[in-house]
Amino acid sequence: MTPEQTMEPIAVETLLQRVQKMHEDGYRLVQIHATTLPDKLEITYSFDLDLRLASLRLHLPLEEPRLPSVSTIYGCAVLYENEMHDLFRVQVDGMTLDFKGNLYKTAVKFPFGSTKAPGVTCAAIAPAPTPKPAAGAAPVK
Amino acid sequence: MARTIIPFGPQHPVLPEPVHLDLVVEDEKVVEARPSIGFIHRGLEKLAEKKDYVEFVYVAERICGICSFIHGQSYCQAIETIMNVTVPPRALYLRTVWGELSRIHSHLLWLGLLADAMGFESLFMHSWRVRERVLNIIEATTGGRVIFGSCKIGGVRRDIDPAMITHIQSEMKTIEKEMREITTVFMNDRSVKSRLCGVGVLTKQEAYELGCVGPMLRASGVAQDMRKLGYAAYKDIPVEPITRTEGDSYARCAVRSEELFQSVDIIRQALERIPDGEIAVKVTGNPNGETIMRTEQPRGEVAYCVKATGSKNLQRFRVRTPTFANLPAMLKVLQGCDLADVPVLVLTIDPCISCTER
Amino acid sequence: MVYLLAAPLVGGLLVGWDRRISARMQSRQGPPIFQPFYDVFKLCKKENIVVRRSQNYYVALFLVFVIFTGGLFFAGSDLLLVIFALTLAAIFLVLGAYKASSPFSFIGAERELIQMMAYEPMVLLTAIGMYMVTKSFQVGDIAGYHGVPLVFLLPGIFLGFLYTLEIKFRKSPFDLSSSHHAHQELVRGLTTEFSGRTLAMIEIAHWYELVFLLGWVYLFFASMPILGVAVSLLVFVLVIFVDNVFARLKWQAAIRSAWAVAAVLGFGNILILSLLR
Amino acid sequence: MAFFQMTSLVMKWIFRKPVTSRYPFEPRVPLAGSRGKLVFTDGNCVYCTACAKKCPANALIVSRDKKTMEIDRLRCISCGYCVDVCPKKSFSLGEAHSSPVTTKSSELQIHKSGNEETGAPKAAEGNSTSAPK
Repeated sequence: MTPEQTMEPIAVETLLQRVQKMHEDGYRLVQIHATTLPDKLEITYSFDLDLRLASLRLHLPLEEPRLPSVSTIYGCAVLYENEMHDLFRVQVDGMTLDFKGNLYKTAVKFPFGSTKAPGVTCAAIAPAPTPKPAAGAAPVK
Repeated sequence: MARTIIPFGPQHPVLPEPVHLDLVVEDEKVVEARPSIGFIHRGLEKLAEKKDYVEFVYVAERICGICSFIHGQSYCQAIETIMNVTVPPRALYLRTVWGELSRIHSHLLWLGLLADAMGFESLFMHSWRVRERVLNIIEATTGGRVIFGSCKIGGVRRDIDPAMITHIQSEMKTIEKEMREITTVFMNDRSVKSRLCGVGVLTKQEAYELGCVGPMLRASGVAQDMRKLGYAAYKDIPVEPITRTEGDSYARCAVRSEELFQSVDIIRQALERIPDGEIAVKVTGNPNGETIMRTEQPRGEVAYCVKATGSKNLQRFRVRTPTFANLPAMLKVLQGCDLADVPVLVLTIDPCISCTER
Repeated sequence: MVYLLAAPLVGGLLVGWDRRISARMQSRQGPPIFQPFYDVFKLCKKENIVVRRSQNYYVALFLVFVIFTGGLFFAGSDLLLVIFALTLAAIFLVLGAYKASSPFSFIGAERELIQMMAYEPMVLLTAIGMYMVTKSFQVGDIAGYHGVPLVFLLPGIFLGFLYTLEIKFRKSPFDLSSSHHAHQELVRGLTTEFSGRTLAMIEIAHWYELVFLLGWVYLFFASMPILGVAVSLLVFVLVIFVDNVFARLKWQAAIRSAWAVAAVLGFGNILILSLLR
Repeated sequence: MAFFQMTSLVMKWIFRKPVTSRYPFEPRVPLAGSRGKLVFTDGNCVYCTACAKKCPANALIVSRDKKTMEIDRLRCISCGYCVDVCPKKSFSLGEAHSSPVTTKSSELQIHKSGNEETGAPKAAEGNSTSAPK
């Protein structure tokens, strides 16, 4: 249905390099998103060139996830990076426009974030993390 | 005049939805626009962990009140891709018809709002009068005026009978004629042109770099349209992206005006060639896998990243809406514009803030 | 004085018709004819929220001076004095808006000043044109003038005056300082910060202004009274029509076009008139 | 002239019948097939709670023991999913929409078994505990 969709695992260290390469090849940044897995955080960068979707994927630890910002390469990345910070507690270093956690006004700080991270009171108020897929089913039944 | 900060929003009569801009103005020239969004973050992505994947179609549709159908469609397509469901062709055609109807109603809504933003009240009313005809078709065929609720995983929930098809075809003629009257004014009237031409210019390079999508990108000369991916019935009905090269507000208005007629054409072709048969297949089991589904909304490309792990709840449901991608461009064009141009510029990206914040 | 009592009634009814006709042009039903009166009564009952108390004082002065302007005009006194009183009234409204110290009304006030600059030359040229024909600045004399209606000698001035009417009525191409339906980047510009009874006073002042300005249109046809009244009403419909076929202009375009009109139509007319004499 | 492009449209409509209606006096007639107010017919219902489990908006509260069905009108999104899933076809969607209310207290309607519809207003607290049993 969808033509080529590639997904390539990369390491955090090579991120900037790879994104720079994408930029030089003329790719457009489609989106950046994060997913909380049971043991790690999964970050996906998707790029598009002539309807071909190429994604880069890297993994971060759940505790104090840190990323270099790609906003110097793709200016529009700031919104995605701020979003990742606000919802997943990912510390993104060197954003060209840092909302400092004020992009989204959520009732719960870092709703998708790990509660394992030290500090901040959110550990007390945040809902249980969602590593177990079964957790979501609980309220229904 | 010294620098003044004009608060623009979150509740402002020009803005259809809450977004806040601090406009730093110097003698009616905007020097800088500082945005803050997030007033209506509803946590719909988080909700995916609570609702099972079948009933989540209704939540996905409610991400946006205007492009609702295409949200539902994209979500269904994503799940269908993961689960390898083959949707019956009739359902694909029906989805195309409804998708294009929602494009027409969204673009007419936008044209009206644009007219209102430049103080052209009667044009606004007339645009919405024509939109009402489209909404009536939508209500008669799906039961809802803006939230269609007619898409489901594996197909569609309602069929359109032959009598209705004839009715839509004749209505389309009237709608096309009335739309022509309105778009002529948008395209030719001098007072409208004086508000749109040369306002908020984005070059091809800038638009691409800033990650614009949809009419925004096409108005700057990049022929990009996700319908070319060939989902739904677009594999049988080819779509040529409508582009302009000026990259200003007028070009964006022109792209959307022409897309209205393109959509009418697509609907007509789809209704002529609609195959008979089932409208849905039964879907059993739970999805397991991951996909990024992209479709073309009235506002541009939407990206659905869906990841499922074999349970009935999705592990991650992420939507990148077109407005989210267009926001950086909006901030860019706001710099150095006149205060009077701000409403027009905010509207030319066709902002849908509720979508953006989900 | 008939004017003082009848003007708000006539003005309010005209505004009611305005909303009705506009609505029909926009394929809508529109509100009842008496809606402007209902609005004003409702406003009077509302709580009056003010930023500074002195802004109400300026608005009251605005109303008083608008009434005074109309009074002078219909009493047949000096046209120049009428123009000065009108300007003074407008200045009070601007001062009131400045006083409110909200960025919206502040910029609205600035735009209002620009608009005044835009229409003032044409208004003065109108008075001069009328003087050149009738040899008098007295409204009474102009109204009692028995030659050919002024409009035949002053066609340019008449058209130019219609242009200023669009600005004075705050209708579509020129509703930049304060639009009728608060759908503007400045919310409602000049009048954003006025509420309750104060806003009602502004509305009433507009009714007085409306009648007074249409009275001035009548002056162009003073020697043919029935035609004069008919044309005044026609002008009113024309203004509504223009309101419905134009987008709002920016202030640069507004002042440029208004001065161009004043220079070409107004000044040109006077020049030709003086050459003919 | 490129000005006055709107003239023909405006002039045409000034003599036509307006398309809007005098709303509160002439209510809108919904089109056939419109998804309006959810109607519950009590006859066959076995209180299996399938509808409540599936409801995307958690607008239905069914009690298997007490044999009650509550519909939270303000939560119901008229999607018709319950109509699809009900094994006994106890639900249908009316064409007219539920009428506007001014208070939240009247939003819950209780249908008890035995075909008596009490419709008694229930306190709004019921909202927070809307998760079905």
